[in-house]
Amino acid sequence: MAEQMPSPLDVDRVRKDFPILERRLAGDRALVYLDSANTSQKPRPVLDALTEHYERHNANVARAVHQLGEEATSAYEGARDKIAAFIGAPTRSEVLFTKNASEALNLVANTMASGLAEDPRYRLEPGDEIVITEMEHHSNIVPWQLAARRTGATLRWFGLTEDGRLDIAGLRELINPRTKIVSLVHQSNILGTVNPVAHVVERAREVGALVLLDGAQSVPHMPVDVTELGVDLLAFTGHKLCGPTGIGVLWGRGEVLDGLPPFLGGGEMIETVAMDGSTFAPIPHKFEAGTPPIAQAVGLGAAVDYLTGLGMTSVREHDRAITAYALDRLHGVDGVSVIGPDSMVDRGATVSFTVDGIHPHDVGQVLDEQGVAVRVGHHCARPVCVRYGIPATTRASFYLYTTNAEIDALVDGIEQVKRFFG
Amino acid sequence: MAEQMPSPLDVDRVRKDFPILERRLAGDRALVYLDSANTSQKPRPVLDALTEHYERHNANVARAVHQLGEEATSAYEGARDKIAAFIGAPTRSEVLFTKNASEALNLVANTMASGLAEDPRYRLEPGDEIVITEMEHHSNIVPWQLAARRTGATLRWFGLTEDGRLDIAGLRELINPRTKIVSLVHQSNILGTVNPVAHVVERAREVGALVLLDGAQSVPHMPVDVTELGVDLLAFTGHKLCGPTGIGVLWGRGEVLDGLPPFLGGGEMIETVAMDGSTFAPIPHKFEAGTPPIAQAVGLGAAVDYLTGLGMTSVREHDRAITAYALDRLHGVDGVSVIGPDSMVDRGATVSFTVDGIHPHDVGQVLDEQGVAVRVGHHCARPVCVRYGIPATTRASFYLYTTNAEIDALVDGIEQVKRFFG
Amino acid sequence: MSESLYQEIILDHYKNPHGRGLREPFDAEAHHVNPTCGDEITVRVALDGEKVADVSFDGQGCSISQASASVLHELLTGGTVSRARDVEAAFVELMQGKGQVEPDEDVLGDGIAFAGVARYPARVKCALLSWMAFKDAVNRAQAEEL
Amino acid sequence: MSESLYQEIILDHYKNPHGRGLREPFDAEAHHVNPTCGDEITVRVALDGEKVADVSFDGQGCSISQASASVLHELLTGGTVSRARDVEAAFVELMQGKGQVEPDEDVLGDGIAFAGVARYPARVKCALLSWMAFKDAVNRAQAEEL
Ligand SMILES: Cc1ncc(COP(=O)(O)O)c(C=O)c1O
Ligand SMILES: Cc1ncc(COP(=O)(O)O)c(C=O)c1O
Repeated sequence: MAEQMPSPLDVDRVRKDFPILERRLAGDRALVYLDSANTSQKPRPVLDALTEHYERHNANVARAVHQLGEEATSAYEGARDKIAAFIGAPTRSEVLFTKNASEALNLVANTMASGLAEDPRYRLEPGDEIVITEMEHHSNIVPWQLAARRTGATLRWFGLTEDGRLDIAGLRELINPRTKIVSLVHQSNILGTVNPVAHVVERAREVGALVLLDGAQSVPHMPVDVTELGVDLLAFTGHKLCGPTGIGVLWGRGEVLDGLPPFLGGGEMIETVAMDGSTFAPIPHKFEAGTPPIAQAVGLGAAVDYLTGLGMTSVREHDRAITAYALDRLHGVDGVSVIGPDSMVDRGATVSFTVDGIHPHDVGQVLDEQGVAVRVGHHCARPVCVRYGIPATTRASFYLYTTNAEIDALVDGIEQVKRFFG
Repeated sequence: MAEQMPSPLDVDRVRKDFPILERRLAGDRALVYLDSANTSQKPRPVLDALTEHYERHNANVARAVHQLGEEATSAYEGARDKIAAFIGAPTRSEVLFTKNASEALNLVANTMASGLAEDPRYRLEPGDEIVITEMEHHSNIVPWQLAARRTGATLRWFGLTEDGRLDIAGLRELINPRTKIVSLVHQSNILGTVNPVAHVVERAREVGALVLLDGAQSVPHMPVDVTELGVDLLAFTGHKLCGPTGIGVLWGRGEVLDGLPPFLGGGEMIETVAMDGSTFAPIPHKFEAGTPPIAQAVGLGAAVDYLTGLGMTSVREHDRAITAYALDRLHGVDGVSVIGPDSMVDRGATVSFTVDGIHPHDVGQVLDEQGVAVRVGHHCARPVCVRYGIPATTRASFYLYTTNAEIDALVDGIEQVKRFFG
Repeated sequence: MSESLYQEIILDHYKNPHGRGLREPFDAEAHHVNPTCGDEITVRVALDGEKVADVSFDGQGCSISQASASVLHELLTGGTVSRARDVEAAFVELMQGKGQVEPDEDVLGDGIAFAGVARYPARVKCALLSWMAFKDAVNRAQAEEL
Repeated sequence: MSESLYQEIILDHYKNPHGRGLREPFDAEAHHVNPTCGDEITVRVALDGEKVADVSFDGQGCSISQASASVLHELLTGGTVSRARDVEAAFVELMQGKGQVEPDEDVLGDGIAFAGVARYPARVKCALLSWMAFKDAVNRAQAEEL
């Protein structure tokens, strides 16, 4: 039996809030959903908020003098207030809605590469350096590769240690006065590693570089406070946060967002438009071209209310309890190796592993036949697989609705996989 | 009494499909929703599709070997098939999902301005010309202004005639061998004008320029077939098409989309990623970075099914009947002047007007007090207001659920406005 | 109908605006635009040391924005700059109070008629347009004096 | 369990692959990657006029992709190029048929065991990986001959 840490959540009650968890799969299998790092499931209050919005308040925002328009606008802007409070943003206007975390990250890379910024701090040029890490999601690699190609800036990166941590030995050389921006993941979506943001921020401050944090995996799983973290920008995504698809968030310090030139043009991002030139609205609207994801913002607001109701500290503690149990049980399975930190220090509820001699596709497929949903592949973080010399991993990821019994089902499933391909 | 054209729709039955139409406003007023050009209302099958997706099939797409992942992927890709069929696209891979029409338009402007295209046909440079029109939505003006600023290309535009039409007298000079792209609106969101796309396409073909059509207002209201139209690219948006917010579409000829460089980087748009460089997936995935608007695509698929069930020809004929009735009744109101085509020739179900001596804000406010929801302002098409020397207009816009009785309520409301400010 | 928004006082100021028409001499002017609806206003101020000697304005806009400019003219012309700033602060507070702020007639005079506007977020900008332009113009006038 | 996907024949080919290991001489090779899962395969072909003299492969991948490459080797080595193209077309048709296509054992031999894979969209790419690489390699070999 594995050692048990107590979870502060009443998981059985939490599970009742998520209709999909009652779903029976083909062959009447129960669903064991261990793929929350890919996308989370949605609780009833989020679904209700969406339906209520479309059935009673649907209208376009920021444009209408009619009652529905005012209701929709106040619901949309109210969601902005909720998000701002959730991440400790000093000002609501620093919260921008995007379509997902990828767009948020691209927004920063793209505007810095556009050449339109007046202030050189926000304009990439030849000789400038961009620093990322080898454990980034593709969405925080490719935008910077494109930005470097367009501007002649140089892309550099932190490597990884054998045990799945950021190798910060070269910190002072890597982040240097030529560095314009450091963009790194808060919690790795493949390794589960939680990165030492404070170190990076401290060094970035010394050299005057911006810090963009990819919080796609951290904001849903732990209390995140942008003021405490001291970063300049934070990106995250709604669908991993109990919210709808089609919405993400970029938070940025007002000064930084003011300094970045516009990204997409049109709709409500303008102050005045003439055929021969336009001026732009203040933030946040400057970065919200066109009709925003209105219902999705409302849904994300409901998600944040739901999580706040449970308490993000409780969510994190539940994550830790489940992860400790999972690591412990996986250690007991012959042939299973964890890729990433193998202890509970600075790690989240995502566990990647390999099974000796069996390809992750086959592991995942046979698990699926038992109702256990995991993700297999390189998890949009191929350089991590290359770094550890593996083609892919199997990844089990947990959230507030995950139970110890589901971990047991995973372990039983792996034993079955081994029998099948043995 | 106004002359009556018959509507092919059973509007009473249609209205039962839209739950919001039963909404009572403050003071128990009935809702008279005449703001569909801003955003349309959503029928029950779209709301059901969203709920069913989140409650039963929610998972990330294109990544998972598990059952929910396969269900979500086939629902998402199935929506792409439906959209392709709806607009007569020769190939499903030519349909890209974006967050709204504005992003679709920006995608084209942005990739052409990025300098990354290999083929000069898709790369804007000094000396190149971009042609738009004076009746574009801001979302089809600002992206081109930014693109021109970044590349040194020149932005030119068609003017408008006194009666609200495109002034195509200068067509042959305006579209010339220096023109790389012509981007124009199919149906104006402020004037209602339907533009002579065939003329523009013919001339663009002669000089080898691309044609991008902004179909935000046409695709929801008439049968649109990209093959018949002969354009290269078409942008539209889900929320005006009975679909959810948070989703738009860019269709493009395969050759053109292949030629455009990537837009946003990350997630599933790659073929392989290494720290020192990446290669990109074929269309459509090349342009779909990050987790797409999955549920929203499913909802848009349901919207398209719903409209196809009624028949887009019937939707257009209903629009025409309502618009003819509205123009006729508005002609009878002293002090009301229609801005835009005042006949039924080449015009859609959007009627902008002014009321002598009364500001549109005041018109809209007093109409709202009677439950009549219209839009007031420059409708994100400020150059049109400047062109006609007015600060703003009041705009009533109709859709498949609009009734003659609602037009009567509008006219009664305007009379009330006049009494109030008289 | 429309009672809470369109108070009699507002309609009076709208139909018979005070201070309308740009006048000379002036020390500074500011031009503001409401991006949502395209309304525009130009406000001119003439200062005489600490005194607001004249406020004049012109522009196009709805009843709320026109009436608000008229009230502004009436309240602030002839007073001191510091008094003007107090009144402006009180008016802004009222407008942004979502209908929860109790207006002080001693400070705001006819401005209290705008209390209802605060419940219509889309119209708050209309009411504030001239006040924002006035603030800018005064700042410019004082900056030039230095 | 897993019957429909993991047929005995597939598991046999996976556990005892035929043609595995890159061999000389060869006329052309192609390297293909499955972006979703990172699987990779290199396929080499040696042509002798119209004849497929040898097919060899190496790479990393799941049971489906490895077994499929083994079946490919077995079916196509020693046959004509045009026969290989027919078999490849039939295999692609089967894989893209969503489980609706009836496989022809005369053409596909052990390949019919993959019929069940067609019902798992996420795995179709695995089954096709070596076939796509083979097609590329043959095209290259023939292009070089010209
Ligand atoms: C003609 C036209 N183009 C583009 C748009 C932009 O659409 P969206 O706001 O969904 O991006 C609109 C609607 O606002 C429109 O009417
Ligand atoms: C660490 C990390 N960053 C960025 C992303 C991108 O998020 P999205 O796909 O919602 O854009 C993800 C998730 O896929 C992620 O895990």
